[in-house]
Amino acid sequence: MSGPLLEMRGVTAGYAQDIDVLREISLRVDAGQVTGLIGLNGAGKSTLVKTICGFLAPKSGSVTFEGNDVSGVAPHKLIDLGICCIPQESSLFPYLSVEDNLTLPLLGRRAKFGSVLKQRLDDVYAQFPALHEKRSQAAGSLSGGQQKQLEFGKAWLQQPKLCLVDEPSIGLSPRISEEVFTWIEKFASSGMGILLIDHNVRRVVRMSDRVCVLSLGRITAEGASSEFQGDLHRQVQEWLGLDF
Amino acid sequence: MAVGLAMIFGVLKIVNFAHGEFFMVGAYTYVLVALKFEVSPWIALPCAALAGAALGWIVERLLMRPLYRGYASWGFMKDEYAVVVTFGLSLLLINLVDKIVGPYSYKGPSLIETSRFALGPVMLTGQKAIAAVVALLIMGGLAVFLKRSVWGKQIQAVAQNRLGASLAGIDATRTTALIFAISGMLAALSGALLAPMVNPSPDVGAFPAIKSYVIVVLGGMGSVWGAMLAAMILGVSEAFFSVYGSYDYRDAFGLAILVLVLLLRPQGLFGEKGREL
Amino acid sequence: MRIAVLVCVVLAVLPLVVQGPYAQGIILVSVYFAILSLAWNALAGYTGQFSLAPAAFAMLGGYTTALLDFYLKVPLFIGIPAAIISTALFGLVLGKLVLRLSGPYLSLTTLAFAEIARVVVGNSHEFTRGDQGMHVATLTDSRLGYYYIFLAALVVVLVLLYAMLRSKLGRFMTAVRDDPVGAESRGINVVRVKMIVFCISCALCGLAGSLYGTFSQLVSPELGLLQQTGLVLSMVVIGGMASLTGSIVGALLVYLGSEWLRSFGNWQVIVFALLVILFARYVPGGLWGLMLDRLKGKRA
Amino acid sequence: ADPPILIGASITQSPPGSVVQGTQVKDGMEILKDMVNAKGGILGRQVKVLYEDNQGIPEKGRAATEKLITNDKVVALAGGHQSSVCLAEIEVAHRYKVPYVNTNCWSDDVRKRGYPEVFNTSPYNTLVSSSMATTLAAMGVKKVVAFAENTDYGIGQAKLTGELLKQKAPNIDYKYETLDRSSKDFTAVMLPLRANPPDVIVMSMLPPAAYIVMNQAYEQGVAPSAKTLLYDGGGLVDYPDFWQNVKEGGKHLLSFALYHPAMPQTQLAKDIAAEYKKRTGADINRLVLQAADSLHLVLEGIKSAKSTEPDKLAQAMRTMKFDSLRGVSNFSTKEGFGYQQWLDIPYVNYEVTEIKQPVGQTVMLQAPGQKFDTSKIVRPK
Amino acid sequence: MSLLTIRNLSKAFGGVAAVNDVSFEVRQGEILGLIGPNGSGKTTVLNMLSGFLPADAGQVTMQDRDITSMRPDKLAQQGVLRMFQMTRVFTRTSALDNLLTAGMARGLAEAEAMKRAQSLIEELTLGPVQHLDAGQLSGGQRKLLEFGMCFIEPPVIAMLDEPFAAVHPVMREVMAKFIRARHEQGATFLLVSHDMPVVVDLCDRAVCMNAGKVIASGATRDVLSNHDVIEAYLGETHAGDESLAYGDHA
Ligand SMILES: Nc1ncnc2c1ncn2[C@@H]1O[C@H](COP(=O)(O)OP(=O)(O)OP(=O)(O)O)[C@@H](O)[C@H]1O
Ligand SMILES: Nc1ncnc2c1ncn2[C@@H]1O[C@H](COP(=O)(O)OP(=O)(O)OP(=O)(O)O)[C@@H](O)[C@H]1O
Ligand SMILES: [Mg+2]
Ligand SMILES: [Mg+2]
Repeated sequence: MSGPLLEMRGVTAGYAQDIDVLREISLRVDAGQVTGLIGLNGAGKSTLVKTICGFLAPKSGSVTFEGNDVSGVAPHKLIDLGICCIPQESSLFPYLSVEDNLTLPLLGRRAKFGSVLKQRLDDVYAQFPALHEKRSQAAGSLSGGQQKQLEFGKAWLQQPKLCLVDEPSIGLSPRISEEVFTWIEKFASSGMGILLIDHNVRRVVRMSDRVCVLSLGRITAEGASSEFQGDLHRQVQEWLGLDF
Repeated sequence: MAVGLAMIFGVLKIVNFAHGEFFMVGAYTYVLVALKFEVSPWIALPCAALAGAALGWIVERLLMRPLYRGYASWGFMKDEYAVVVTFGLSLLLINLVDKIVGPYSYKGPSLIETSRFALGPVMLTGQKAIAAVVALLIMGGLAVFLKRSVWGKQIQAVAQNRLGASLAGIDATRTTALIFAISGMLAALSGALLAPMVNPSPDVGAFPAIKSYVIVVLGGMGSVWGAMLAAMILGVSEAFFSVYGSYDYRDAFGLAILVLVLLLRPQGLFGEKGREL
Repeated sequence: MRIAVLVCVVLAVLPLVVQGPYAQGIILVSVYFAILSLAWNALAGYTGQFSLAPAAFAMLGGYTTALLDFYLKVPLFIGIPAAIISTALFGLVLGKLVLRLSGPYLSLTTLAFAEIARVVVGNSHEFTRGDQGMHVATLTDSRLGYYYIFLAALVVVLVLLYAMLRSKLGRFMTAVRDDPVGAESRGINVVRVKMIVFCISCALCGLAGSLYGTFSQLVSPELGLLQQTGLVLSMVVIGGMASLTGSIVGALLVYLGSEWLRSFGNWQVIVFALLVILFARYVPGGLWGLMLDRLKGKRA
Repeated sequence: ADPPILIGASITQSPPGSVVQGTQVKDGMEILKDMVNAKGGILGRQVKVLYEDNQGIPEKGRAATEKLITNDKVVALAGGHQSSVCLAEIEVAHRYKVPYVNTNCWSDDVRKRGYPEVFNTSPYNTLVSSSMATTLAAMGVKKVVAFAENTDYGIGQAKLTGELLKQKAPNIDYKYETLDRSSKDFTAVMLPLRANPPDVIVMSMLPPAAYIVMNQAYEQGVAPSAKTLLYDGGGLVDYPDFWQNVKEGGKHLLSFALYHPAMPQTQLAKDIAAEYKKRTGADINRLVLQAADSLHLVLEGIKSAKSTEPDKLAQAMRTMKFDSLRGVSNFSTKEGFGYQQWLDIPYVNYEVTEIKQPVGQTVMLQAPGQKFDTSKIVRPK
Repeated sequence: MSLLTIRNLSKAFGGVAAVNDVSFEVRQGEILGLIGPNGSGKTTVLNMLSGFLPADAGQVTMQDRDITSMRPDKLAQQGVLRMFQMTRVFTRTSALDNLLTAGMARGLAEAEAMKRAQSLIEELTLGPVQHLDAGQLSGGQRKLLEFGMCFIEPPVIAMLDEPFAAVHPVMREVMAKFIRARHEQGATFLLVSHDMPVVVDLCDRAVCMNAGKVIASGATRDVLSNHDVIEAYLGETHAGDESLAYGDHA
């Protein structure tokens, strides 16, 4: 495939009129690759995801997906384009059952997903037995980690072209978290583009094809992950402009 | 009526002061369509429903939008905003109808022209019986719609997590408008069904609205079945109380029931209590 | 707060300019609403407890004074404090019942209470003379005298609330509003905070209602109409939630505005309703929010 | 030219009060005012009536009255049509010593305050109750139930009727039920009556609640029935929306009424009726006439005092020879319910026997000044 | 010496035993790790210990006083503080005022609370956002803020539910340092975390739960090398993985 799957060019965005959280961001995600995004707390990573998803309108710059401008597209249309987002905060419906949570995005689009629904649902349940066990319970009653698993299940069912993953490992037990990352790699190798945000720098570097460092709303370093080997600790601190 | 309210309120957690006026608009539409155009009341009934739905839709379009602006970023639902806007709306609708249609009340034509008949100790008119049947059908249909259909689930999803709903590909805005339209429709329908009995006048909505609020709380927010059961309990016990107790204070009696229930079950009869921690 | 003081000062000298009992009377009534707005704002804006019964408590306050005056010939200097105490007690009992509820449950239960209170007062003909209302003695026949009595009450309420908000309680109130569970986990006795604020708010409404009753020499169940509550809410929202100044300014603006709209004659209420809707729709942060934005804009 | 004479009217023009009444009051006053102005006005000045909306809320009435007096400087007030509002307004009128003509506040309390500024051309509860009690006594019934709405009007009238019945016919078993006028379902009250029907049910209720009660009484088979008659004391048939709200249930309604075409009319009253018909297409009723009459009183007072000074005006109204539209005059000065009240306001009793029957064609049971004729009552089958 | 003794604690939700007959103790002045797979009941235990959830059965004593069904605010007054897995801050209040409120709720005078709040803001690098409403903070910033709120007045025991989640490693170290410092001053900690390196680094002892039951407890290393724990929780790759997120740190 030629050209990037997702490309941001010179995007400036923010919540208030006068304060820009993101400044002049340029970033690309290619199909079949994992692009890692790291940065301190409050650097603007989640804001970046929200901008891609259309929750925030960029003040300048453009976001293109498969060559089409998507900067003004409403969030609910993304699923049809093939973009899926696992946000940092919860995207679950606490009073609906686990199964409804999983299938709801697809039910409205039966034409597109109807045939594969059952199969994929079984896949998810096989992957996360806890969800199978609690499939008719309200999603809100799940434990923190189970909820995160559910978010992943949702993404799996959709099998999008691009998946934005904001801090997937939060609250997951080491074993599950390992499995989730394996999944992500599997997704990528099957041709999906992934934007991965996580605080586990070492793992992000290990998994990603490219890594971007976000600091105070700007991309301060970017490159193939091979450039990021070695003494990450020092390097990261340098990029971030911290001296401890 | 209460069920419509249960929707808007349970689902969106928006206090709609103007719900009673949706009721009033429905009742008036029914009466005026039936009387002025001299069509069968069976045609006027859907007209009323339509009017209610349209009104709900418009209200949402024009007035409710700012409520969820910025929900992506921990937007705070401004319930006070909704209260005030719907308060203004309620005033507006009452007075507009008062000025346009006139302050006079009208008795709506009955759906069927059988006169009264006895059913046990109570006399019923055909109208009452029909109204009850239609209402039950609608409520049952609605409950099934909410629980089973995709739309119903989408409605619930939007109510529970707007951000999540958008990400799940649900057009939250359209769904909200839909909720308002349905709830407006229900209120209008109940207005129309009751029009032959309550003789609509511009401020006819106030009392049923308050009753519905009590019912909604009693039944448990957002629970359609709860609302139905609560309506029944309240109706029966109030009637019982006014016959054997004091008629004057039967509303106070209704409150006493409410308080009792809430003391035992703060989430209402059928309300679910979610995990909070 | 500085603006609130300014407003009070302006109100204090206003009678020099605005003469005639009618105009002064209007301002006086808007001061009544300002007190109600402040009381409700403390409860809803700062503590997050969305009561829909402020007008009902004003009515109860008014009736306390009126009943004491009517049956026991209790002088007003006892009758008015008695109204404060009785509404506080009512608030205590109601609060015990409803403050365990949250969000819309609370609103609706207080709404039901308000309606029931009104119906009971209106239906107890033997005792309260029903919807005809009760005649109340008056503090003074001088309009100007009353004007300053109300103004003094407003200042007292304002100072009280200001002090309250500045104190520990004030911080706890906002904490309870933002996240009751979080507040509890930090060691705040949420129920007590709610209770105290609820009682104070009710008592202030009671005071306002009682003063008002003696001013108009009449208390009637209409004091507790839901519409009145709606009016108070509009005032607070239009002024700006969680702002004392906003409440006062909102009350003055809305009430004076609605009087001014009398020139629309027949269409007065409609125009008023439209304005309320438009205002809330386009200035959702309230006047206070608008002003803050302006100030910020200038600084930036 | 001289500035117009200003007269204030605080009436209900928007809910929750009775807009129906407010509209009729305004119509009546406007018609008379226009007629007077067309003839050159009073004392060479035009007359202007300033209306304020009180929404039927006493407090609003109080504020409106105060505005009219102190801001607009009206010379007198007229038009009050709801007792609770009147009671608040007369306080203001009394304080500023401005004449206040009560158009339609029936509560005796308005008179009992004994304010010399307040003139009552309105019917009063004692009149209605005592007439109804007399009728009931004449009918020789045994058991009477009254439906009283939970307002001062309803309960006041029902109580008074009870007291007067005790004097006039102590053997009648009388009780009253208070009904909430905002309620929509009165089945609970009807049920016991079905098991144990009274001879007469007295209605002390106003629309729209009254309509609902009547419909439900009919639906439940309580009244009007062969056994039980319905007797109204609130002038329900006069309301323009009566027949569009009450169908079968209105047939055989006995009615105490303050207007009937058969009553003697002054020429002016006839003119007003014609004009009213022209303007609204409806037949005139008693409230429109009462409203015109109260304005008429003020204007005649000004004429007679040759002044708009409040105290002179009041003095003139109290003492002058005045021809009312309804042929009554002379205020009583007795304290109590009759204070500054036209005591002998004419009334009739009639029975409606057909749906949508014009008042003129109803069965006259008691012509003005005559005795009630029980033999004319037509009972439903 | 035992500070907190938990005996036979149980809690079921609609027939499902989330916590099933759990007993362990937290010793005075230690940092105890509470670990276990997702849904094993850790948060539920914390909810019961901090008074937010009534226990179905069992008993909790603090220095021989029964605190089983004490109200959360009473417990907090006595220095039993907690952090939530899903952050709970006062969203419409500025970050600084959040800390102030927390301080005053513990009975500090305003001036003193202010002083400490400012120094906490400093230490947690929240300076640039201290005047933003807490609802506008990023996920990690909010975690840090809530962390700070527990420490404005030294806790007797702090129960931290996933304090490091969503926090950048640099800040994790700051937090860890902070915990150690308070630990040295005598505070006791009950730490729930899935971040094994930190658990190893900080905790003296650990308790591992699975499906509502305690399956292992003892010295941290022993627990982590326990066969059941590896099977249920860590998974093979993680066994013995003790490096911090940067890798080359240790
Ligand atoms: N709703 C909002 N209004 C104003 N400012 C906001 C809002 N949400 C976030 N911010 C600010 O924007 C900046 C970036 O936040 P963002 O959530 O994107 O950070 P992040 O990189 O995802 O951090 P973390 O790793 O902690 O999740 C922060 O400084 C935050 O205070
Ligand atoms: N309110 C509730 N209603 C129903 N089930 C609940 C409720 N709270 C907890 N549970 C269930 O109890 C179990 C334990 O949940 P808990 O939150 O304590 O797990 P946890 O150990 O904290 O997991 P995690 O590491 O994922 O946060 C879960 O299976 C959960 O679904
Ligand atoms: Mg983030
Ligand atoms: Mg947990």
